[in-house]
Amino acid sequence: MDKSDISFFKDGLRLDGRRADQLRPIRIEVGVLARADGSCYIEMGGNKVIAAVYGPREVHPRHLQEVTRAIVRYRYNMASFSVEERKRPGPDRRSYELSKVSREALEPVIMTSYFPRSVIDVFVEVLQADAGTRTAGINAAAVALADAGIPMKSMISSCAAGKVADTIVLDPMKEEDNFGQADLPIAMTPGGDITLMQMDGGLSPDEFHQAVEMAMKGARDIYEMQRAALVEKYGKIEASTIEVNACE
Amino acid sequence: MDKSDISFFKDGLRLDGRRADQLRPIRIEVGVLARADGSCYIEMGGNKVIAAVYGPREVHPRHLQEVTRAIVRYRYNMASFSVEERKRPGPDRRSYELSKVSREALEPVIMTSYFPRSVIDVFVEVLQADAGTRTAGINAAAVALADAGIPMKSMISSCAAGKVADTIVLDPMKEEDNFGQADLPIAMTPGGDITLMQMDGGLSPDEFHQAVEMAMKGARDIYEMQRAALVEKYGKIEASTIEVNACE
Amino acid sequence: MDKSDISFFKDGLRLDGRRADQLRPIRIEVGVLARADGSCYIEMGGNKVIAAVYGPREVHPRHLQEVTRAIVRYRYNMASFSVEERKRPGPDRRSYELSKVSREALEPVIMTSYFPRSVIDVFVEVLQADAGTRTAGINAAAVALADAGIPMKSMISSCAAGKVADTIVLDPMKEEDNFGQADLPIAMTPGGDITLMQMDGGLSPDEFHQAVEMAMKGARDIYEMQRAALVEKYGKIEASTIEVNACE
Amino acid sequence: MSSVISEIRKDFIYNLLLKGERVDGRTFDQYRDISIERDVIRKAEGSALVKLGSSQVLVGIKMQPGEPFQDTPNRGVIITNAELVPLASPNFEPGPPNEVGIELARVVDRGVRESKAVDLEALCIVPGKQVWIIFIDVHILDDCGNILDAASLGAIAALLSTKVPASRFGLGEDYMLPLNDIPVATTAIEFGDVLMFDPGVDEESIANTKLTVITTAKGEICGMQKSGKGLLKPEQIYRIVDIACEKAREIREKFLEA
Amino acid sequence: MSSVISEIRKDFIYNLLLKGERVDGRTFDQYRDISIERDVIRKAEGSALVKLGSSQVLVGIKMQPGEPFQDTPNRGVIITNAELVPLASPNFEPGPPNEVGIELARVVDRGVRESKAVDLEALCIVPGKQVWIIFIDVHILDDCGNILDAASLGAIAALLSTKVPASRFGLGEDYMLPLNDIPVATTAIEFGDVLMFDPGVDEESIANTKLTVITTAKGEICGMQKSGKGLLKPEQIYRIVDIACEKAREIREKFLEA
Amino acid sequence: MSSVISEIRKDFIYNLLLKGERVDGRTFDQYRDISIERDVIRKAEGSALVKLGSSQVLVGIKMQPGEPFQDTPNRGVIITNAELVPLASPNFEPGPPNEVGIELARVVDRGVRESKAVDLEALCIVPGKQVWIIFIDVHILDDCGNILDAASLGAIAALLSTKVPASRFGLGEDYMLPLNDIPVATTAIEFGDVLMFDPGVDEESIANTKLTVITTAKGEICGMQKSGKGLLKPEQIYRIVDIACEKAREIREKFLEA
Repeated sequence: MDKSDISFFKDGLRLDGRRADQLRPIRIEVGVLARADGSCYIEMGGNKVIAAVYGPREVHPRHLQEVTRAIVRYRYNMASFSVEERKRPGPDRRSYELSKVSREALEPVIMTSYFPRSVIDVFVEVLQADAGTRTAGINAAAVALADAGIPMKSMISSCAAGKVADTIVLDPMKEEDNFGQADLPIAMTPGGDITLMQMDGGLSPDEFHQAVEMAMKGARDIYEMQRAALVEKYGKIEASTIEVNACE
Repeated sequence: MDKSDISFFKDGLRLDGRRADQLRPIRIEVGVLARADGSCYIEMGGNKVIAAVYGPREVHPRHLQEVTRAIVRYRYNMASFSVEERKRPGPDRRSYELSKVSREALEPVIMTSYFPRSVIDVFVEVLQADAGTRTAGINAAAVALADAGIPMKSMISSCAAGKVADTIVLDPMKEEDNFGQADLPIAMTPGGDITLMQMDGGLSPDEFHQAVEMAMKGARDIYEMQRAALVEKYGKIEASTIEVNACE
Repeated sequence: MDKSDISFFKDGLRLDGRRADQLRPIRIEVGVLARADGSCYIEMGGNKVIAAVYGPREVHPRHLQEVTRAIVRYRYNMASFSVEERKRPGPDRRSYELSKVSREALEPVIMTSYFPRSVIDVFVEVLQADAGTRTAGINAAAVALADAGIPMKSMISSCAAGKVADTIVLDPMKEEDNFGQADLPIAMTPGGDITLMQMDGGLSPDEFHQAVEMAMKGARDIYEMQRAALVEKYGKIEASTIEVNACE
Repeated sequence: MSSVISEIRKDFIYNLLLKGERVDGRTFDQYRDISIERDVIRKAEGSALVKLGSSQVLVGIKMQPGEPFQDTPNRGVIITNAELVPLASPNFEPGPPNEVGIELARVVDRGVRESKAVDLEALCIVPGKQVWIIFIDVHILDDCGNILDAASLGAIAALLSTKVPASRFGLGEDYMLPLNDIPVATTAIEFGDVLMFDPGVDEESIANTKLTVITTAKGEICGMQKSGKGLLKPEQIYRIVDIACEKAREIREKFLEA
Repeated sequence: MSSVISEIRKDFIYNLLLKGERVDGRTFDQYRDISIERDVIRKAEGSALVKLGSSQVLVGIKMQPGEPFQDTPNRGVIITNAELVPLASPNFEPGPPNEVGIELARVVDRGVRESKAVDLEALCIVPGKQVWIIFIDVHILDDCGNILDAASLGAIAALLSTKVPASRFGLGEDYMLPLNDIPVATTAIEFGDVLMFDPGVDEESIANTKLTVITTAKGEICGMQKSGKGLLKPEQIYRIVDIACEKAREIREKFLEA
Repeated sequence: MSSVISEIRKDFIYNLLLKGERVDGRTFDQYRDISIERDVIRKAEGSALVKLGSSQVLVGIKMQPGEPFQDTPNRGVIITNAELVPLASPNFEPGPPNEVGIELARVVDRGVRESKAVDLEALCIVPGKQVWIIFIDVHILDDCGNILDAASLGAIAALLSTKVPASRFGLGEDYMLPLNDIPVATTAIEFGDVLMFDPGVDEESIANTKLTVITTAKGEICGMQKSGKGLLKPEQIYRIVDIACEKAREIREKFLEA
């Protein structure tokens, strides 16, 4: 299939009927796993992602310990059956990179100095993939951290913008991602500080500004949903405590 | 080759002339290796298997140590040239499983509490394979443990039963294993406590009973041969000490 | 291509115009890397090799520590693009063997007892290969050790002899190595003690003597160039100190 | 530390057991609540999410054409893999499957294979050249005990919902994977001479011995696996087999033949 | 120990920074001296040795015919690999690439790929069967900071000198690999609200956040990567992008289009 | 602990040596008893169990058709592998071959290859397409010293008993693998200026330097390997070569040409 064969818009709407600046349907469930200290299941469009947090707990192997703070580990993993063509189990180069940037998207808000010599483990499993698994994973992981009671300076919300048919669009789905002109995933605090920023494709500086603003708008909307999901589990009062925790 | 092409019995006897409840010829030699703390070579039909025991000795890496008992490790390994089509060196999934169940077949009788913080290593090399390598390996390993002077509550003896042409048979050989209807390897103490039990194929509950009884009968006969081999090396008096050690 | 298709000599000279007992052009540069404690770049004919030394430094993992001396590690590695057909990154069996014999070529002269519980790391990268990378690597590594200030009983110099068209030749190049009759790399102290000796091919005992003598002559010439390179960096006085260090 | 906790826990469970009780109030041969949701992963050819009490296991089936094994040129291939991802338990670690994961995958595989549930000969495309390869991927999500039974249930439930993706590979129209049998695995542990079915994670941690029995719809035993460093008397084995056959029948009728 | 040193070093660099200075006297947006030497490895199809201050990176290109990916049957394949060999830094360890090496390779790859510098369709030999595979191998020799920019420079410089080895594989005469663009990566770190371009190894070690921007000859952004466990304000990002475009233009004109 | 023992042992061996004696009463150039049993593994194409004193090494040969290397399209392929399984010595560990195992396999391989014992061109089946691949698998069973000589002996003895399994692959009738030479490896250690052949495990552990010389039936040297972190004077090397040639002749006549 070739880019030119695809028309991404029909009557001003996208292939799945969305406007250019519209998110896919999102569903967030808090505390879905019994063994983990915190967990969250998220659906963003066709993506189905689950995140678990363990910790703070002892570090193995020992030499990874930090004397003054907790280390954070993040493992992004795709189930073999999550994609059209079966993926071989185990990490590949892409998942190593995504694990790194996702960890670095969350670390700025985790109060790691409260837990010297410990580790906070974040495990993200992609059960079904449909473009945007890294942003879905970060959104779920941030909620799972809150669910685990890990003190955070703020929530983190993540969303991508893209460019298809010379138009900047929010939250690209698979077809737009595969045959589009650019992809720009970000993560940020509710206050608008950027903690994840990646881009590939081709954007003029103006388009870049536009895409960043659109992605930030999307992330702000996702933040409200994350908050609502936590409120649903913990009730208004407790959730506001989390929020106090979670806002500088 | 297809099951239907094979006739497993001729004049009531099996392809190699055995009766249904007859073991293949067995040869057991104790103390065949100079470096190991204990060792045993066994031939069961076409199987040629050697087992060595090292320990109790220090555990590396340290974090595997148990404070109150010795850990037991068991490594089942096939030589590349032990089978018709050359096997790639190194462990595969089958050998990991066989190592686990074989270790668990021996651990119940090893007095591990005598040796806290230590390891008892059992290494089994299959030099030639002809169906029944796991049972041959366990038989050799149990004798090698005794040869190494490891205190044991009892000996362990292992044997399989199978089903071919709707008949339950003892100690299946290669052709019976490849084209038979079921395979059921067990290991047990002389007192009849089962420490290994696996099965695949298809057995009615009645056939299952019959197969277990037949395999236990085979294991009892093997026990006599293990004992005789130890007596041959250590003489009657010493061997009875081993036996005292080796019988609850 | 077949041996018989090649004529290795023309008018008494080799394919690249050398006499039988002549080295390829050699260039040695000391201290070419900023991060390493010592380093050396060498060109021997078409070979381009760089060596770095780190240490003495702490040993990780700890259990490799020796109480009475420093351990020496040597890693010979070929860049993927250093050979005609791209080499897969990472060590192969050949590089493990060469790392071992190269380390053992240098260890006899390193004063490891000065640095108990430490490690001296020698890293050799082959950037372009043209027969003789192991000898080039050892030559560079020995200079890098001196550049790092590691106390040595003496310098080590390394050179190969070979047999092509029934003639013993010095320092074989690629074509001579690929289609020749024997290859004999050595390393030695200026005093003539052999620390590396390998051979493959076919040599009569007489030819073997002749080849060893020729390789030793080559190594002696290389020693002068190593010395000159160190003098060029450290000046005459300092270099003589190194030399005092470097001569028993 | 963990061994102290486990000693206390062990005493607690043992004392209950003397009174004929289990930690969650079940009878000794009672299973926890079972729920099976099929077709949960659109990208897979078949899938099932199994909940066994709080244990959660997701199984996905992928199929693709490939080469047969040399010694079975006319038969499809089944490859079963299990990921004990660290999300599912504090005891699981990242990395390639360890012996526990390998054993689990191999016992799940044994059930499917030995029951002849899948007609492998029907999966031959070009004899000796091309056959269907079925990947059964077991993804443990939450290990609250007895994940082997849950994974086995998930495997057969996912196979029951599997559509052969023939059209994707230009091999005609898609069709449901035909199945010949419905194997069910049933696991019991032995502790203090008592046999307990469908052990929870605490019960598992104190038991020395576990026995899994896989039975077919026809009432045959098609697979068994003893694990753990303990021993079982033959009568205990026979008793587990009897109860396993019965339990498997209930589970099969209630959840799989529906 | 190393963290004590790094605290002192951090203070020192921070105090300089308050005075508007950098450790080596550069201005905040000034690059260190750049030198690019091409065709240094005769055995490679293309190569370049880049020096960025004391940092040294060698990139070699190898090409060989091979199979295309199934979903792009008419396009050549680019495979980018980076070896952070332990020769280059006390912080690098032997072994397969870790996440830092993988990220570096993937960002270098992103620049080449997303700029469409290489016309992959021109690298098709037999549609669906045989295409050229380009291996971009990055070999870090001396890590004195900002090896990512150096590696990206090296990759494009090496590609610019690459001769397709057609004759070696009986595929006609050798020819220069045609390139359509010249992407340049530019990296800045953030520390104490100050942005510093082309960070040295000390500056890198104290910074929490790094942003790499890759721009094409046409002035488009074709790749970005934030790394490090810090955050950036949108205005900081916009400012880095502006300067990056300018710096990249200078580097491109001065070193690559020559 | 082990280094204390080895110091005492070292002194003991050294004191004996001053008196011109070895721990087991042998002369300095005397080999331990050698026994070679061929065809011990029915499933292998060839095999040999070598005992050198208490050291035991089993070598098996497997053959199968496969693709030739690109640069030698008309020649068979030899692949030599050694497993230093932990059964054989407290010093061996499970896992992939370490540098000691790799060196051993490569030196065994060198003897077979460089002596041209196997006529590789006779192993071509279809030029450029299909050749015989010979796997020489060395399985160390008991390491009581000098396993390299034992493994080399085992390799050539197993090759001497190898039947090419042509019929199994539909390539005509089986036939004995033709051999052109019988290389023999001979190893000496240096300790306190004394050279000792066929070192036992204790002698090996105290020696700094070891030299292996492989010679052919024609009296040529076809392979050498110095190992260990010591040095040798040229005269010592010449002397080892002389004795090695003689020892190899004895071993060849007595055990291999029989």
